[in-house]
Amino acid sequence: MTMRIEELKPILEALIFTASEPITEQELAQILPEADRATLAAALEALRRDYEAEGRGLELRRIAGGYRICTRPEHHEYIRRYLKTRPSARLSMAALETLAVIAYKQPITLPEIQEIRGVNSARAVRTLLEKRLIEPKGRKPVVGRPILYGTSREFLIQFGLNDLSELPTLEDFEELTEGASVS
Amino acid sequence: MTMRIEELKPILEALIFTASEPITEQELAQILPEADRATLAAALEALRRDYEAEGRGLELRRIAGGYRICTRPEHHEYIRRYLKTRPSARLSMAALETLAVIAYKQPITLPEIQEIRGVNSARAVRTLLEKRLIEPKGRKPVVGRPILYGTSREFLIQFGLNDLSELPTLEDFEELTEGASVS
Amino acid sequence: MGREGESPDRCEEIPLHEREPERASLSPYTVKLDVFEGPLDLLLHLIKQEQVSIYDIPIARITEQYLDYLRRMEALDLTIASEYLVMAATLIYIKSKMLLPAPARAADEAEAEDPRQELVRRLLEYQKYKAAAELLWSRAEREQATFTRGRLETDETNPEVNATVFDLFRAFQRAMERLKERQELVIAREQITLAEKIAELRALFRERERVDITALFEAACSRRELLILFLAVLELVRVALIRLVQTERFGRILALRASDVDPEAEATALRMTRDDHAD
Repeated sequence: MTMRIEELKPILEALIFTASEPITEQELAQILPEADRATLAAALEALRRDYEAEGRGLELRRIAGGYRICTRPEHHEYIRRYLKTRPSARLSMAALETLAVIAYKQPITLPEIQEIRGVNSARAVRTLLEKRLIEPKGRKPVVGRPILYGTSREFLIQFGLNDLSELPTLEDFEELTEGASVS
Repeated sequence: MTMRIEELKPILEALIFTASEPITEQELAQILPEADRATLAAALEALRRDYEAEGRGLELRRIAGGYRICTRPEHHEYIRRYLKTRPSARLSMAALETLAVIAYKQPITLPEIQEIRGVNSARAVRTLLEKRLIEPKGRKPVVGRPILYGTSREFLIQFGLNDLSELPTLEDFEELTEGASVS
Repeated sequence: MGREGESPDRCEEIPLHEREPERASLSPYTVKLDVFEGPLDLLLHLIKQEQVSIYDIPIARITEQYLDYLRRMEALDLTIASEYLVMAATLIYIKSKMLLPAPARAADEAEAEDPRQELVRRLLEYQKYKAAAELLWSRAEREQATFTRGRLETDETNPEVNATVFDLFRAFQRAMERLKERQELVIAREQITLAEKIAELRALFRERERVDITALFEAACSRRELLILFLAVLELVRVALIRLVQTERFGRILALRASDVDPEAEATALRMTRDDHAD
């Protein structure tokens, strides 16, 4: 006998809350072998809708292929008052540009990144590695066997993406920039 | 003009969720000077009642004179199951460092590892063996014939490497530190 | 502008929305190169400022303006990253090619390659990533406004870290650095003898009348050095070269050169140390 949606929902809520990182449907299924996958999916969907209700301070989000409970962005000012934090140091434009090139062209080597950006990008790559936004993905089988870089799970988490397909395509940007530059 | 209960509730929920320790009514009042104390108390009470509703996996508790969001005790079994799944993919700093020494210096004996790290590494080696990240690679032909350790196939899989030659070298690191010129 | 051609650290924390208006309002005479992420970025800025089409760049005019920026940078004594110079050479080359009379141009027009073509391709390509970077910035902005739950007790029982091969490499480097430090310490330790330490202290007291012995002890790098120092101090006391003074129980210990130990000097030393404590 499989678990019902109403039984599953509170358990899923407790598990997602406990996990310190987004927890995937697969992980949840492993923890709950007594639930069948369809019911699990339905319970997750029901839980997500509960969190969408008016007057909640929290939301259930799909990030990096998993589920996570977060505060809603509109309350950030009060939370900052409490945590006494300021918006954390943002990435420099150099780092963001480098990250954009890696996100769209992965896996990509340092020389290839530099070719597109037209400037040395070693420091930006190091910054991104330190922040765990990118990670090595093997080596390219060419002379010197340079390291290939790609985006990490942390990248998805920090940019609130469920997976890479959620990024707009480069063609979308082409339209945008064409409109702007030809004017 | 003071804040209304409906405005306050989500903010209180977000604040209690974010706090790493039980947060007191007084602290909440300090963060929210725009709310009067009576409304604040009423909003907290309303929030507590929301959490008491059927089918929730979380509860709002008064602990140590403050408020805290916790999982409900009845789900503890599932949470234990989850917590048990966690450590397998992760390593402590001691284990990571020991693994690094083994990866770069293999095959290597326990006394040699300890010589490099300067600390007893027996437990870290045991952890790595348990996680199958390292494996015995014969014995060193010296007094006591200590076991030689090396990294395993599992190590390559977990770190996304095809073979050991893909490990970053000092040269790779220097490339990022000093910065190569545009090719 | 750093030698890597990237924004210097101080740009690290300037959010885009604060930088953009600044850039837009810059007159040609106040523009600084370090606002730009590289020569392609600078070229895009010039093209936008001149309101010309990226597909039909008036190369002579843009080249002149580009070189003008570089000259101004030089005038300000700022190093110009090599990438900017390479681009300057490229622009001059394109300009010269376009000035050349094209034989039978009309006939071959369809096939004749526009010397600007490669540059246009690179600019268009770069422009896409620049737009993508701005999108990432706006996404990060939203994410920075959301918070996850505070720590739970279960987190503390699991103080473990995720790791990549770079973490692994760093861990290895850390272990090797510690090893080197320990080896140097061992060498240093073996080099110091009691006789040398005594000679060292004698030299010190030839120069100074008062020495804070507690500070000397605190500066010792190892137990062995501490022991040798202690024995050396005792030896100097034994031969009556120095005298130890302590102003209060468990307070700091001062060593006074013995020849200077008269009641007055001692009183001065004591008073001074009390003042030290008052600080």
